[in-house]
Amino acid sequence: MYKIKLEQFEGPLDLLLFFIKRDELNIYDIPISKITKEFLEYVNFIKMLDLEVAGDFILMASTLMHIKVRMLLPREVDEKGEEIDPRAELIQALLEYKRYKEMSDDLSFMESGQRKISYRGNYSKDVKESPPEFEVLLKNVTVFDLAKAFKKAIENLKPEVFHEVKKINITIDEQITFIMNSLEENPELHFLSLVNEMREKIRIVITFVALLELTKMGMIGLKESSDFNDFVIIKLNNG
Amino acid sequence: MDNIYNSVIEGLIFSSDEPLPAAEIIKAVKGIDGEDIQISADEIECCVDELNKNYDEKNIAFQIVKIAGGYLFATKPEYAKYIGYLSSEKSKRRLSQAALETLAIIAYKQPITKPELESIRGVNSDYILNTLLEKNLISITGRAETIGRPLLYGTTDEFLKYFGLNKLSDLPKPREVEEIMRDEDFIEQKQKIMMNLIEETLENESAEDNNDTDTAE
Amino acid sequence: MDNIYNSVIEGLIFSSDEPLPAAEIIKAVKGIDGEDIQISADEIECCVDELNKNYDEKNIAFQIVKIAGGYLFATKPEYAKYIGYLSSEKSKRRLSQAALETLAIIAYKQPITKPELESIRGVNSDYILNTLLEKNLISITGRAETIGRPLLYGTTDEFLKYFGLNKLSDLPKPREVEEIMRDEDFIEQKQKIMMNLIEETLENESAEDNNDTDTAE
Repeated sequence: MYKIKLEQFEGPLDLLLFFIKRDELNIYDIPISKITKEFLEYVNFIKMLDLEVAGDFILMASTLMHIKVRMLLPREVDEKGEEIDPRAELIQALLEYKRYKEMSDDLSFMESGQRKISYRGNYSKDVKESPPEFEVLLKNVTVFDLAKAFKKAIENLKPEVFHEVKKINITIDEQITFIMNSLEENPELHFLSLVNEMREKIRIVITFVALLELTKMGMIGLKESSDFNDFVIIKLNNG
Repeated sequence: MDNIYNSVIEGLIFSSDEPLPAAEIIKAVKGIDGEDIQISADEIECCVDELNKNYDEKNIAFQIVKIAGGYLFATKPEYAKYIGYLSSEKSKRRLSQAALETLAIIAYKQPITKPELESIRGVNSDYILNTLLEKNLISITGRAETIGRPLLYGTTDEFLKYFGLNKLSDLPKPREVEEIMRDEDFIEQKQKIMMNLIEETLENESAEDNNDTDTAE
Repeated sequence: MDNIYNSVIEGLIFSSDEPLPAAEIIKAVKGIDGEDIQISADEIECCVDELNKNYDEKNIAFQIVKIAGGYLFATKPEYAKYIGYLSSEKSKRRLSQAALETLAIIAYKQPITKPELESIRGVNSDYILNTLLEKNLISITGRAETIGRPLLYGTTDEFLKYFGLNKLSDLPKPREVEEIMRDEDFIEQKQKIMMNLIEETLENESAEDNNDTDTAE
């Protein structure tokens, strides 16, 4: 087996194209058993490295095995009575993918060209005489712009200080249950009293995340407290 | 100094974000073509004068000006009114950006108070709120039960009509927005925000504890 | 259109920090000098060509490029190394293979849903979509009318600017599947396969011939 670097391939189709090119295979007549065998070896190899990436490869491996089995069976026929090659869909997918992979080379080339040019700096220093009359115009905005604006606004809350995040042993779900149970007893809860008993910082954090989840689900509402370091949690009925 | 550096100097000043000091130009030229290239601040000054003479002769709309920090390009003042016309158009657009952001927060968080809104936006929002009220895209829906009983804002039917929505629940779900944002970076940031909030709370608490102890003594 | 507008157009483009569409130039000119001024997009195009010719003759380090549907001043590539030496901007990382591949698919198939994209790429594409949204190279353009009404993605003006394109149709055309079949790689392979087959056949035939001769003798 060839030594293959994991990051070399963008996905299972990319890997198959590599096998096809390397072994000078005819894309219209892929030797399914041979390629499946090699593909599986590769999948076993990456499974050890990166489970998340492996998922897509495992899916393709099962497709290949399925094709392999169908190759052994009598050919199905389409409505015109012609034999269906079990590999047809795969071939189509490979060709389609190859088109765009080639185009990404064009884009890469254009990217290099663009990196050689710069746009003008310090526009802001230009002399401007601007009349100060404003008119709000929400021209051509869609609900998706609205959603995007919301996302951005929330993102702008990023703080500058960084902390290390340690492994979490309690779950948000547990804390959701905890909060809802607490609210059963007392429909208006102060955040600080809720977390009063908690000794580990991480438990408080998870509780806070759980609160946000519940707010998002509309199960609870949050409101200001007279103490600026605290806030009040209210049970809502529409949840 | 070779005359070929005229264009290099021109290009460097053009693309610099800040006024570009002669020392920086010298650094770039020597950095690329070698330390033994002869190029001085005076020569650069000469070269800039020559470039400007050139622009004048050709009636070009911009020139290089020397300000405290170095050289920079500027459009000649006679074109300011045209530029100003477009830039005021642009500030209108910026304003509508602010309006969009405010509207988005109100739509998703309603009913919401002005302090809540401002704490998310990080800026005073009086002007925008008034404009949106005027345009009838939002309205006052009541008062919060909290101290000071601040006004609550929500969106109007006009808002729904404006965005072609039948009802509020037709807005893209926060879950979908969440999905868009669910890159690792964001989750990490979110966790960091929480950590900070909690730490501040804890710090304040322990500070209070200490105070208590102090007075007790 | 009066020739004096050459410099106005030059000044306007020069002071704009984003590609300036001809319509904006017309708006500024009419906004300042009156609606009855005759000025068209074609005339502006001519004027820009003239300006660029001028810059070339004078060996000016920058020129006007037509990008993302507007005009923008940009340096000529030959000064890249000097400018790159000073600016950190250019040391920005290039897009990954995965990002380019995804952009290629979105650019040609837009508007496209995530499932469609993923079925072409054969891999989960959440992370890469987020990165591209972050970089503002793509945006959400609406919702498909299909089941689940998935979000649709398309490229942005920033995408055009990033790749130096004026409009989407300036992208190199994707080759048709039939063309890929005619791809040298594949032709070569096919020929080899044919050759092998022919050779095998010939070998077998001549082997048989020999056998025949043998038996004939």
